[in-house]
Formats: sequence, structure tokens, C-alpha cells
Amino acid sequence: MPFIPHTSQDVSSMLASIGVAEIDALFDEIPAHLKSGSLTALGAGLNEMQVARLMRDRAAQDTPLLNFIGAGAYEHHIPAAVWELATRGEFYSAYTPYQAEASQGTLQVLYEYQTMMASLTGMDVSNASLYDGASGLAEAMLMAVRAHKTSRRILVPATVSPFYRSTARSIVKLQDIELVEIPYDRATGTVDMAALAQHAGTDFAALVIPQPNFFGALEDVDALTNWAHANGGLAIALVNPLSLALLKPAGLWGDNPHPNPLPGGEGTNAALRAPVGADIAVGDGQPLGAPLSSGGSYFGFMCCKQALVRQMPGRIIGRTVDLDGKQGFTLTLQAREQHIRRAKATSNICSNQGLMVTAATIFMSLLGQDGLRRVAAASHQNSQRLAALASGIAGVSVLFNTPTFHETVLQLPKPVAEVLANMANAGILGGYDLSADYPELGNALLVCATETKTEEDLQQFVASLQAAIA
Amino acid sequence: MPFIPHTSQDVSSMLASIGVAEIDALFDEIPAHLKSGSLTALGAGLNEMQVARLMRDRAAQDTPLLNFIGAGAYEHHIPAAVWELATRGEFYSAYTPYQAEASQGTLQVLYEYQTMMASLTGMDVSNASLYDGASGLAEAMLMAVRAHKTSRRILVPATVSPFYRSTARSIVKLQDIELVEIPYDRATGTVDMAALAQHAGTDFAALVIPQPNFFGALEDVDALTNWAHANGGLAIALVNPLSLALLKPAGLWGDNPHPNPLPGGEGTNAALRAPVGADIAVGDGQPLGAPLSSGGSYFGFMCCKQALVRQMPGRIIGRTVDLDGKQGFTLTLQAREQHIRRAKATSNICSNQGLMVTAATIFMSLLGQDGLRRVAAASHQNSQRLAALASGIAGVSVLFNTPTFHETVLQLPKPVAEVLANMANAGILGGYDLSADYPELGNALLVCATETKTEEDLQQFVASLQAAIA
Amino acid sequence: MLIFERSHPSRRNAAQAPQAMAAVNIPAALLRKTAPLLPEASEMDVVRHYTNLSQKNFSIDTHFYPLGSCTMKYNPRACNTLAMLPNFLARHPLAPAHTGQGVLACLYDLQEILKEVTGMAGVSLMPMAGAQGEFAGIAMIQAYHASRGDTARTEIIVPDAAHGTNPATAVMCGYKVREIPTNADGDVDLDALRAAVGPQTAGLMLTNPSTLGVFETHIEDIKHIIHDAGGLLYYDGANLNAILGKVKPGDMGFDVIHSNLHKTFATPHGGGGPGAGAVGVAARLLPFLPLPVVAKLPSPTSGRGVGGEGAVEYRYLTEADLPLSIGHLSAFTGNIGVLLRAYIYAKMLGADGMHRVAEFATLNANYLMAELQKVGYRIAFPQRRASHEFIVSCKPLKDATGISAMDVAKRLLDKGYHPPTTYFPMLVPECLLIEPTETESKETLDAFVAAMKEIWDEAHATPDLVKGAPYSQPVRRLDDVKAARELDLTWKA
Amino acid sequence: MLIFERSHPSRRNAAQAPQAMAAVNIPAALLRKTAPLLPEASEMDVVRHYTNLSQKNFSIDTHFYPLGSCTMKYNPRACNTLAMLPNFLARHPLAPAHTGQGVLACLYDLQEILKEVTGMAGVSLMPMAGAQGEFAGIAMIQAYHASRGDTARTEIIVPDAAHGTNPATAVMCGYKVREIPTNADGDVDLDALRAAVGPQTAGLMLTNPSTLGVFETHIEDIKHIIHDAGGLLYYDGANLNAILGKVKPGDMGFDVIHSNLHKTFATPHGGGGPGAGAVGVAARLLPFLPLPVVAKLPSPTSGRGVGGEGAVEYRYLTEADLPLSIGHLSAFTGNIGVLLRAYIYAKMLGADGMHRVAEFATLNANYLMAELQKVGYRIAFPQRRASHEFIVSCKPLKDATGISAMDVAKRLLDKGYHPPTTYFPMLVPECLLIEPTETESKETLDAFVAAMKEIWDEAHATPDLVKGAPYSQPVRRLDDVKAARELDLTWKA
Ligand SMILES: Cc1ncc(COP(=O)(O)O)c(C=O)c1O
Ligand SMILES: Cc1ncc(COP(=O)(O)O)c(C=O)c1O
Repeated sequence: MPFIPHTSQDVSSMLASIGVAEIDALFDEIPAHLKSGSLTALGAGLNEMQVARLMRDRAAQDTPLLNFIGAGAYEHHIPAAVWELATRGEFYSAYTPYQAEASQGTLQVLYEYQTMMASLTGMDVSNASLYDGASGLAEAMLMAVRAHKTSRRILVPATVSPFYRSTARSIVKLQDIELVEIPYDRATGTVDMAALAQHAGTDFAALVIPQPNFFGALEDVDALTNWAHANGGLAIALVNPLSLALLKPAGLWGDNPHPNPLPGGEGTNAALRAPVGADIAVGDGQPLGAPLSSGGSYFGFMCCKQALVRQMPGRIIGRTVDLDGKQGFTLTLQAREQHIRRAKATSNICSNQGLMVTAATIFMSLLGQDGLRRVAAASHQNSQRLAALASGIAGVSVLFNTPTFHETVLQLPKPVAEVLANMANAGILGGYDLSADYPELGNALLVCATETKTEEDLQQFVASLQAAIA
Repeated sequence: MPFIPHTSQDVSSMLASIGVAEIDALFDEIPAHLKSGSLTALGAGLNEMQVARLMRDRAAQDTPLLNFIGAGAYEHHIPAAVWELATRGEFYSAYTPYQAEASQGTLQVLYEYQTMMASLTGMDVSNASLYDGASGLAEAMLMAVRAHKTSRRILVPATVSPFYRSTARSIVKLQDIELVEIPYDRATGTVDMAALAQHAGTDFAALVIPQPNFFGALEDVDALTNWAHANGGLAIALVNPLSLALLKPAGLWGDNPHPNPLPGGEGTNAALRAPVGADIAVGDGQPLGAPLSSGGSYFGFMCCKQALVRQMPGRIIGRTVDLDGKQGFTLTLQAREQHIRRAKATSNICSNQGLMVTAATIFMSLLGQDGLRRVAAASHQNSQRLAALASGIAGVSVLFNTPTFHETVLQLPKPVAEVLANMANAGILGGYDLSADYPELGNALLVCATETKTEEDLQQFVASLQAAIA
Repeated sequence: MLIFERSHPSRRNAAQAPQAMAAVNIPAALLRKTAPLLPEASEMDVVRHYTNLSQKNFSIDTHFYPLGSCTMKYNPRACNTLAMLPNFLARHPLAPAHTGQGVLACLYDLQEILKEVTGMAGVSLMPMAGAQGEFAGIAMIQAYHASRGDTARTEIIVPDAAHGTNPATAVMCGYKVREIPTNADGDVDLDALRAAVGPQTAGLMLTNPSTLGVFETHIEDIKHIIHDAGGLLYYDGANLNAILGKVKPGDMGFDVIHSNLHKTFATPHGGGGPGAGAVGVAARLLPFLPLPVVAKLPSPTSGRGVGGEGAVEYRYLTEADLPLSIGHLSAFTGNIGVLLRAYIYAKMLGADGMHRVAEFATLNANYLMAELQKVGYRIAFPQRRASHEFIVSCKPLKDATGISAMDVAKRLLDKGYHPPTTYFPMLVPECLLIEPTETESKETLDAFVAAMKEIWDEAHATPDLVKGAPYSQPVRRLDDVKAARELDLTWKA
Repeated sequence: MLIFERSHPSRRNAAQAPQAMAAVNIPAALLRKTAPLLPEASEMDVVRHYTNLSQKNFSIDTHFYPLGSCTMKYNPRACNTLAMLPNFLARHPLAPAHTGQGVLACLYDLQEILKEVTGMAGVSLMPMAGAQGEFAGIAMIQAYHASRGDTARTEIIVPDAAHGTNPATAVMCGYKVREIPTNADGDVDLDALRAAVGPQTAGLMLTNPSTLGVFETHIEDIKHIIHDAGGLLYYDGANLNAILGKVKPGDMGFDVIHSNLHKTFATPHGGGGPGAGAVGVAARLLPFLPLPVVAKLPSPTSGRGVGGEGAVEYRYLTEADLPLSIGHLSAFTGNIGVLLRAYIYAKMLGADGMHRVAEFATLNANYLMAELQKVGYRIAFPQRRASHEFIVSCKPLKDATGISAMDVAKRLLDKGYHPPTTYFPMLVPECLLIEPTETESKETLDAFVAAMKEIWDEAHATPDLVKGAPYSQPVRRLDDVKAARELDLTWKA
């Protein structure tokens, strides 16, 4: 029996100890007419050799092409040590670290992770992960509403990923939270400040500020943060964690002291109330060591100002001491969580994305501050070079005149779907077609070139694009 | 600097401690004119991302075809746990277990391995591995010569793998050991007993007995062992370890009491001197968890009768107790080895194939006695079925009329090289062409179908063979 | 030691990043001025640090881990190896469907498998954990009532034994929670339930077997009460391990179920996740399934999809296909890597294996319950069959010796066992919720009983020894109060 | 507990073998009658057993491991991951060359890299460890003399400081061994060497830097003495790490060298192997290289090999190409997996990286030597530069306190360090041969010095404490005498 070690002798002596004649007797409390028949749709079990063959055949049906799609999931080099270590049985097959003494490995990793993420984002604290960036954004919205107390409206620029906007909407709408779309400037591909200004004085809980935004463009985060704070809302930073190796951390955005006293309770004190910065920073940790994997597993991260820590959803690890005064780590602030607070919890989240976070922690440790910066800069440079090469093709131009991180929008002379299909035939995934989400942009293609791309790859992209539009 | 952690500050303070001004001063004992210039033929270093791309490209140039070649290296299913565990850093990056207290993990694995191999082969003891089966056969010959004392001739049937014969010859010829070839019977593909009988009464140290032999055929091991013993030589069993799940273990071959007193010294006592059986059993452990890998790493195993243990080459692990009387494991009988006995050692072997043995031990534990038997039986059945199907093709026949384990020889109506080239174009590795090593057999093809082959695979083989000879 | 303490400024781990720092063409005002606090350590020091840290964990791969409600069964290593085949890892989520026919076929097949074992009409694999599965389920109930214009239903009924995620989920979906008590047998109090239902009832969330480790005997009465009131039935299937192959929630009349694939389908817990909380629905909820769902269609183009005659192509269904869907719950497609692992596991079990899971999980639980009772431990519901798990109450032990459930738990660490779940469910005082799972052998259970017997004896003979436990771990008991009072959540240089 | 003690008759691990037992069509006389002693354990128990066993090892990935002569440097994990790409693992050794152009290209490139760093004219990668590399080298010397009809050369000269494999190898190749003493500076005694050479001299085996951790200063005199006598020079390159990128054995006039890729090229030791002992030769030995050697040739067929213009094809050279070869040393092609790892490592280092290896290995060794001398330890050759390693003699410490080199070694285990090599080379009494390698940081070396200082102090203050060490390991000191006297080499049921 696969994975079941019982011999028939074991079974008899166990049944005798229980005092029943057969295993089926153990199910005698289930109404007989409810018992299942055979699971006809399932075939016979395969042994590992057979399933290995099946999966290798299936994997062979997935055809990896040279990839220039980003749009929220980024191809980066992942050091081999990351997954060789993260899949060690002691990390891989452990549960949530409820028994701290027997889980110091996982707990210390998470504490290190919290330190790294708080520092990357420039925030005071971090939780131990959420499901992904998009659902994390929803959690940030709910948190902002809890913190703000009086408003249930969130301003969301159209430059936020459409995937994130739709996910957040699915989640927050059930609590009657309204998402108000802020349009973008057609020249810059960033938030239209004039349109935003029209919301001054209205009641809103938070403004979401994406950096870089879905077009890869860099927003004027200082102005946006200041605007949110000046108008009585929180600033929710939505950031790519890799970009933060280069970009101003969310905790330092803007320069206006926060206007309305933040809630927070016991832990709040004046010294902790930084005068600047976004209040919450969220995003997807995928660039930190998660393979693309058709979309998951990735992980959501969330950091915030100290004053908001008790409003945060998810697990939080704290450092403390043991009976002998020795340093140790443990789950803390559990009173926020569903298993204690139940209906009054900050969220229903229970399991998070622990193993992805372990991988991310190892990833960041292997890269170090300098390595992460170099990867970010190389990605930036590659996408700049790609844009320059592509706009050398007649009929192709760069759509927005704005600094970008590692993604950019190209305007094509032909419908994008058709161009992409041609490029795919040549072995290239040419980018993400913006025409469904942003029809007003016409034939707009979002392209991304990370540090994984060589000059030859870029040339291959350009040649195939040229051929595809010819 | 890849893998070198020194900062420039570290370097200065270390140089100061040593009392030199620069690193180069540490090389001042090397004659200046011998110092290397730049290593021009080596390019610049690649980072891990670049080398990963290089290796993935290289791997993509290796084209895996549906494989029916055996001939000494066998495709078997390897449970995923085998290499997930064997490549854990604690096994992977440890040295030979010289410091027993800090190496109980590796030492216990090796002790378990010795137990499993001794039991599989039916011998008293096992060493902790040799390089591979072929060089292991050479070591067995040297050991037999040491044990026999008076003769330097070894009888080697032509049914022993030509790869093994040539390797063994390369190694033993330098010690003036003569390998005498024993022909095979053209009808059975096994040792020609009449030809062998002609060596009765001559001086020889050992007879090598392959089971199964290179043709996949099963030798009359009882008769051969009896013959060797009756004629004053040792019997060296050359066995496929997987086949031993089904086949009579070498330790039980034959039934003649050993005629001439075996050497052995202190450890020898009558009770340990089994009246039957091969004296030494060797072979390649590859079927026990080593991937094909273009030929390596595999490992050689060697087992023997207790009386011969002090003649054995290689590491041996023993169980003992510690200061507190607690069970523990340690390298033992080191006085046989080069690091103690130097020029008088039983062999020059130092590093062996430790990690492959760790993998094999895990492999055998996962399969268990029953699993190993089923794998062996399924391999046997598949090759029987393949032979039956193939001999249904006009012009194709099974060459030898002898029981086989999981390999068999087909006679083709056309030159084998041509047939194989055609089959390879259809995605099939059709087997091993015997015509160079055994020209007397004509168009003879050695084919193997292990448990990894499905009925569909077998049909595909047959269809492509049919097409290739059409 | 923290990784930051192994860091040394200006040390560089050169193998993992481009050698040269590329030019950055971004205005200075948008750039960061100080480096983030990431360690500067050598690759070897990082490998050594995390290898050593990993050894400071109990895990299934190293210890018996009978954590109730968590189903810590063996996570087959093949599931990991095969789910990490390079082609699976390399594919971008927005790559066209024809480049992903392999992975999509796996997901489709997994949907079908889950439909079969749960008895539901449709499945979406997208929820990323049990709690998100619950969210999806309750959101579908909400959408269902809304689609019928039935907007007065503002309450979700939850038994008091429910897992904390249930009430928390109901609130996240905008509902009020009404709690129902449990009777002395561990079943839902039917009178209380009858009194609670009404036109305000949107639905009931039921865990079955419940977190008390018993099968809800009045399941059919409950169904009628809720359905008659116009509510829908939500099945928290985190404990599906207890009934897999034995009874199907669909057959019990449930409208929606989530199943924790990281429990019943043996995907790893990873020290906290990722999980997968697939949802299955009865026919009337099909239009509301979360996106995307994988469909198998006749291949529109030759040469793509799985070729040959009757060729098919797999693709995701989107808003266009399911306009009433509750929508997306993640940016892309949930925890695909976890789903692949669950699929591989399901394929290895097959029909026979599925039937056996509940049988042996239940056998192990009942055996352990019987043996611990013989030692002297008080079983919370001795008159009931254990399902996959059961509860020991240490209340009598504590009254007699001062030794609490937590003390027993900590002492188990010294004996080499991960403790059961402690103090959950809250209904039973000083409780230990014990779930051995089907993958543990009788020898392991017997050794665990022996350890529990030792602790029983120690509790009576040398209670202080037990109160001071653990002694064998990297740390002794930690000061949780200090952790929460003097928050130290990040390391400062 | 042994895996056999976790076994239970008739338990079956069903996932790893065909479900049904196939029919066996083999005469009964050839079949085995009793089952072999293999454990019958569940997959989980096996995984748990070996995971727990692994934790009972010191290794580079967990501990500083300054084992002299063994070059325990970091084994980059990428080398493992990339060498285990599925296509590399799947290929049969007898598959045609066109199905292995990728792996063959790697092997060819590695040959070229080794030629460059050793300064030799040709390389064969086939020897499966250092000792087999030595065998290949001495066999080539034998073949060379034989090919010239020079059959009187029956002796190989070996300095007394040599590694045990050197004399053992010479004997395996049919030679007599003549040992030469070492002088007070750790160099070969030139007068003794001059007296030893003659027409019987087939060659000299020299380890340089020697196992004493010093560079042989009279290397050129030695070369002349041997060559003038008609002998050939064998270079034991196990210690190549000390000179990589600094000096090439070929430039020193050596005729043949083996290099331990599992040391200098960072492939893992695997608890004892597999290794790879590639041999390099000067031009006059090229015809004798062991088989196979990889050649790069113009592509004979289009569409195969590495395509495009100037297409090439890689293939193995065989007896037909190299009729004077000493032949095969393994059934197929040596330890290819190890060679791939070495190749990946070499590509990551590149020219610059190679130059740095010896520099930093030497810096670390000399620094550690200086610091340990400051603590009070006696350095064996204080007048010399350390190469990659150096020797501490605990003789004075033992005379003063009774604490031996072995006591120091065992006490280091309690401090979390793998001990240095003990009692080798045999020339130096109570010796510790210490090789830190270039991949360890100054912090680690400093912490090791601090531990050695603690032991120094303990040796003087509480010698019994040191003599009883280790206390922190799974076992205390083992009874080696009992192990050898009462042989227990296999478990009996
Ligand atoms: C009964 C029950 N429901 C729901 C959950 C929540 O599942 P998850 O942690 O995957 O969100 C759990 C997990 O502990 C559970 O035991
Ligand atoms: C100097 C020297 N020569 C030769 C060898 C033998 O190498 P291997 O163990 O790979 O056979 C060693 C290994 O310890 C060594 O240190």
C-alpha cells in the first residue's frame, strides 16, 4: 500500500486493542447510505516510476520559449543553493512553527526575513508573508480601512496591475469597500495628478501607489505620498522588492508629516511615528527566488509602520529569551489572528507561503545588498537597451517618455496578438499584450528584459519582432 | 571573488599578522622563473547565471532516446528520495569518515550497506566500495592471486563483458598476471565446459564466473564453482546485484567443499569456512540507484568469505563501542590500507565511491527485499517479451537457447550498425552491437528491456526494428 | 547567530550577480541613498548558516509529528522532484496556453479527481490555502443569494467547535457570525441550530469530522434544517483525510467544500505554507467558481495541444466564460507548484489508495486513543469513535499533579516527538488534539505511547522535571509575554 | 538504530516497485531460496532514518573542516544542480556520440582547461580518484620505457613524506619502491636522491607542495637528477590547490601529473568519493594516455554535432586512435558526474579565479600558522612558508601536559570544528596537518584560533577534560582495537 506501512498482523493486533473486528467498524457512526461506492473516475494507482514517466511526458509538453514577458512575474536567476536548501526535509516538511522550541530553524529564518523586508522597504516591521502580491494588496486595503476607521473608499490608479485590481476587488468588495480608479497621464504612463487632485477633500482611506507601475514606469512617489497624507488618507506602497535595491524605499516616500493621528493602541508612541513614508508596503516576493512556475507558488509580503503593527494580518515572529535568558524566536502578537480572535481577527489567513519565504531569505542572503543592486541595475539596463533597439525598427516606438525600471511599453504598427503569435512561432515570448486591459493605447506591448538576457537574446528579440511586423 | 570571502581589509590585517607586505611574498620560495603567466586559454569567469545557461544549453544538446541498451549499464527507476537524501550537504560535502565520532552518519550508512551487500551476494563480508565493476574485477583478481599465493594465472570466460576484460587487463598486466580466455559454447552463449575442462590440473589462481554473463545468459554457476574449487582455484563471482534478488547468491554456488586450505591468518576458523560458494563476489552497483549518466559515477562492490577479509582492498567499517559502551561505527582493518601499510597495502585505493554507496543504501532500503525482487522480475519479463516480439519479425531470431536475466542477443538479417542508425533516427537506442567484440556471431544485437519499459515501448521497439531492417 | 552577524561590509558573493554594476538611468530623487540591510556573506557561509538552521526544526522527515487538525502525513519526495522538472518551473504565467499543455493537463486532471472524491459538480483549484478556500466558498454563497436577489441573508452560522478561520472568513465576506453550541457528544446542538436559522441565514459552515475528532452524526438533520431555511451548506474539508474514499461531502448534500491539499493530498507544509485550498461546488454554484478554471476542449488548431485524432487543448476559463464568477483570488493562478505535488500524489494513490487513506488514518487514531486511555489519559469523547484524530484532556492529570497539557507537550520534545496540537479546540480544557495520520507505523505509535506513559509517571513522581521541559532543544521555554510586550521584530545593526 | 531494526516482515513499500510479481522463467536451480536481508520499511521511515543519520555528520556545509591534504573547500551547489540536469543523467554510456554532444563538449573543454593550468600537453579525465590517476601515470611511465625497449627500469623513487598511495601505486604497477629521506627543512634530501638513482630508476613520484605543506625548493635539481638518470617525473597534484595559477607542473619539467578534481576543483567528497584523478602528460607520453580521451573533430555529417558553419563533432578516441594507450581503467568513462561538476566550477572561476585560488589558500594557511604559533603551538617548519597547509606538532604540548594530537583533535569536535588530519605525515610526531582552504573567512579562522587557545588552556588547567573529549557527539571515543579484533562488519538479524 503506497505510503501506508501496516502489515496485516499490525492491523489485527490494532483492531484487537480497539475492540472491533474490522476497520470498517470504525466508520459505524457514518450513516450507511452515505458511504461512497468505488471512485470509478480514478484509475488504478501508479507507482513512482509510472508517475515519473507521466510527469516527464507532461513536462515535455510545456515548451519553454525565450521569455520577454514580465507584467508581474519576472524571470531572474535563482542561485542553485536556494532550492537545494529550501527543500531540505527539515524546512520542507515542517508545519507552522507553533512549538517554538522545536522550530527555531524556521522561526529564525522568518525573523531574518522580516528584517530584510523591513529594511528593503524602509518600513519598521514586516509580517511573515501573505498569499501573493495581489491578495496582499487586498489585505493592505482592508488594513487601511481598519486603521482609517471612517472611510471605506480606496483610490487605485489605473497604473496598478489589472490583475491586482481585479483580485483586490474580488476580495474587498464583500466588505463594501469601494475602489475608485484614478486615470493615468497618456504621455507619461503615470498617475494623472490633475485627475487625482479632484479627489482632494473627499473621504478616502488610502491611495495605492505602485512603484514601478504596471507599465514599468516610475511614479512620482513623493508627490503621491504627500498628496495622500495631506488629504487624510494612508499611502499604500505597491512595490517590486527587487527594484528596491535601487529605488527609494517606501518608508521614505514624501516629506509631509502625517496629518491625522494614526490609530495603533498600546504600542504607538511619538518616536515611532515617522514623519514621512508610505504607511503600508506590499507586493509580490516572486522576484526574490521564486521560479515562474506558470504563476505560483509566489508570496505576498507586507510591511508597515510600527504604529500599525497590530492591524497587520498574518504571522509575525518576535525575538525573546528563554528560561535561561538565551535568545530565541517565537510567533508573537497572535491575538490579532483567527485562531485566537476568531471573528474579530485582522484576517482569516492561517497558512501562508512559508517555504517561499525561506527561499527568499536564502536568496537575499546569497545576493547580499550589492548583488541585489547589480541584478536590479542589469535588469534595468537590459530593458533600456531592448527599448532602444526595438524603437530602431520602423513603426515601433517607446510609448511613454518616463523613467522605467525593467519593463517598458512599445507601440507597434500592427495588432499585438498577431505579432506575438508570429514571435512565438520563432521561439520568443514577445511580451504582454496591453490591448484588452488598456484599449485606449492601441497596439501596445509591455516588454521586459531582466538580467537573464544577453545581448544576443536582445538581438534575437528585435529580429523576430521585425520579422513579425514585416 | 567567487567563493573567496576576503575583503581587502581582511587581507591587510592577515598579511600584517604574517609579517609580509603582499600575498605574492608568500610564494617567494618558488623559483621566480617558474611562475605562471596568465592562463590565457581560460576565459573570464562566468557567474552562476551564465554557467547555468551554458550547462542548460549543453544538456539540450544531449538527446535522450528510448533506450534498450544494457551491456553493463542499466536503466532502472530511481526513487526520488534517493538523490534528494544523498545530496544533502551533510552526506555530499563530508570527507572519508576518518573522525568517527563526527561521522557516525556516513559510517552507519556504510555498515548498513555492507550488511545488505553481504546478504545479497550471500557472502560473509563486504567492503565499502571500489571504483567500478570493471576495476573491481581487477582488484578481485589481484586479491585472488594474493590469496592463492602460487599462481598468477586467471581464467576469464569470453562471456565476461569485453569492457571488463580490457579494463582488468590494463590493471593486472603490470603485475605480470596472465588472463586466460575461456571460450563459450555457440549454442548456449555460456562457458564451454569442455574447453574449460582442458585447464583442469593446470596452475591457475581463480576462475571468473559471470552471472548473468555479457549476453544476459545464465551460466551454470554451480558447475563452474565446483570446477574451480575442484581444480584448486578460487571462484570469483561477477554479478549484477539486482539479479541477486532472484538468482542464487554467489555464496551458495556449487557444493564442493573447498579443496585447498584457504589462506587468511588470524581471523580464519573452521566454522567460518563455508563449504560452498564463490570466494569473492564483485560487480557494479550501478543498478542500485546510479543514473546512467553517460557512464559514471557508478561504483564497484566487493564481498568475500570471512577468511579472505584481510586480503580485501578498500575501506571496511566495523561496529564497536565507545567509552560508555554505546554502539558506534568506525573504519577498521586499516592496516591493510595504503595510508598505514604503504607499499605493502592490499591496494592503492584511497577515495572510493562513497556517495554512490549512500545512494545505493537508500535505494535498497526503499525497495526492500520484496521491491527489489519485483523490479528484477519485471525486468526479466520485459526482456523475455521483447525477445518474443522481436523474434516474430521475419529474419530476426533469438541467438542463444538459454535462460536469461534481463538481456538477450538477437540475430539480425542485416549489419547491426546500419539497423541501429535507422532505429536511432526513429528515436530508439536499439541495443549494443556485438559485431566488433564477437565477430563470429555475425549480425548480433544485445538488447535489454528493464522494468522501465511499457508494453507500448516494446511495441515501438519492434516496429522500429522491423522498419529498420525492411 | 543571525545571518547579519555573519556579514562583513564590502564582502561580495561574486558568483550570484553580474560582475559589473550597470548604468542606471533613473532620476536621483527616485533612487535610494542607503543600502538595505542585507547580509554580505560568502556563499559557503550562507549555505552553512541555513543548513545548520534547518537542523533546528522538527519535521515529518525527522520526527513523528501528530499535530491534530494538521494531517502531518508523509510528503512523498517524488512529488517534489517531479513538480520541479525544469519545464514546469520555467513557464511564465502569461505564456500562451499552447506552451503549457502539460501543466494544464495536470491541473485539469486534478480538478476531475477532486470532483470524484468530494462528489461535487465542479472544482476550482485557485484558492491558495484553506482559509482562502473558505473565502471562495462563502463568497460563492453570497454571490448565489445575490444573483437571486435574496439580499436579506446576512448571517453565517458557525458551530463553536469550528476552526478560527471559519468565523474570520464569514466576517471577511461581510457576514455576521452566529455561533451554535456543541452537545456533550461533540455533535452540533440541533435545537440551538433550529432556533438560530431564519431568513437571515445565508449558510452554515461545518467541519466534518469536526475539530473534536468526531463525525457529525446528525449530518442529514443539519442539512435539512439549513436548506429548509434557504441557506447553503459549507463543508470545511480540512479534515477530509478522515473520510477520503469513505463518504463524499457531495453525497451528504453540501453545496460547497474546500479541501486542504496540503493536508489530505500530502503536499508539504513548508514551515507554514504554501498550501492549496481547492473548492468544489454543487451544480447550482458552478457559475460562481473562482477564476481561472481549466477546461479541456477540442483542439482548435492542429499541431497544438495534445495531438493526434480527437486532439484536445486545455485552456483557462476566464470572465468571458464565467461572467458570474466571484473573480480572481490571486494575480495569476494560485499555488501551481502545490497543485502539481497534489496531483502526483493522487495519481500514485489511485482509486484503491484513496479508499485506504481514511481507513488507516482512522485505524491509527482509534488505536492510539485506546492505548493512551489504557495508560490513564482522559479521552474527551470516549463514547465516540475517533475519526482521524481525537482529544485527550489533561484536566484530571493537572488536577492530580499540576502538570498541564503544555507541560506534557514540552516534555514530549525531550522524548523526540513533536507534540499534538495544544489548547485547540478551546471547548475542551487542557486538551491535546492528536492526529497520527495513516503513514505512521504501529511501532511508531507504540513508542509514542511508551513516551506518554513515561511522562505520566514523571508527572506523578517528579512533576518539576516535567514543568522544566524541554531540556533537549536549542532553547528552553520561551518568554511569550516578553515577546508580545517588548516587540523585537527586526534585527538592528 | 539500524535500518534493519525499523524493518518489519511483510511490510511493503509499494510506491517503488511494480505492483505485481512478474513470472520468472528461470530454472529453479539458478534461483535463490531465501530472501536477502534488505529492510522492509515504509518510505517515510526510510526518509526519516537517513535524514536523521545525515545530521550525525560534520561536513563542509555544516562545519569548518580544515583537514590537511584533503582541501575541504566549498562545493558550490550549482555544480550539483547543473550536473544533475535530466538529460545528463539519462544518457547511456554506449549511446552514439551524436546523442551526447553536450556532455562531450564539456569533457573536451575540461581537458583543455586542465592542460592550461597544469602546463601539460594532453589530459585524460578517466581515472576515478587520485590513486587511480597515480596508477595511470606510473603505468604510462612503464609503457614509455617499454616502448623504448628500456626494460631494466624496475624502481620508482618515493620520498618518505609521500602519501601512502604513492608507494602503493608503484607496487600495483609492478615496481619496487625506493624511499628517500626528507631533510630538516622538509625538502627531499638531494644527496640521498643522487645516491639512489641509476639505470634501474623508472621515475620519481613527488608531491609538491609536499605533504609537509612546503614547496620543494630544489625542484629543478630534482628534475635534473631524475631526467639525467633516464627516469621520468611524476607529480602528485593532489595539492594543486596551493599552486593553481601560480606555477605549472609542466613548466617545472614534470612528465606526468594527476590532479584530484575532488580537491582543487571543488567537487564533493561525498563521505569518501567519488572523485576524479585526471592525468596530464608531457608530449612524449601522449600516445599512452588512458582511454577514452575526448576529441573535437570537424563534423562528418551535417545536422549532427554542434551545427552551423565550421561545425564540429566530439567523440571518444579509442584503441584504434591510440594503439599504445595503457587502456581502459573503468568499464565505461570514469566518473562523468564528478567531471561535470569540476567543469562547472572551472567555468565559474575563469582565468582570474584560478589565479586567486592558490593566493588565498596560501594566505589563509600562513595566517592560521602565524596565529597558532602566537597561541603557543609548535609549528613543524617555522622557517618555511606554509603552502596551502602546514603542520603543528603537539609533541611539546604532550610532553608538558600529556595531551596528544588526538586529544586536541577530539576536543575540537566539542568546539564545533572538524579536526585537522592527525598523525600524517608520519615523519612529524604528534602532528596536526591543517588546511583551511581559500573559501573560509578570516572570522572563521579567528574563531578556530580561539578554540585552539581554549584547548591549549584546558590542556594545562584540566587535562582530563580534554582526554575525555568529545562529549558533544553521538558517541564518545570508540574502541578501535575491539573493532579490529572482534570484527563486526555486518548486522545479523
Ligand atoms: C479545520 C480547519 N479549517 C481550516 C483550516 C485553514 O487552512 P489553511 O491553514 O490552509 O488556511 C485549517 C488549518 O489549520 C483547519 O484545520
Ligand atoms: C597527496 C595525496 N596524494 C594522493 C591522494 C589520493 O587521492 P584519492 O583519495 O583521490 O585516491 C591523496 C588523497 O588523500 C593525497 O592527499
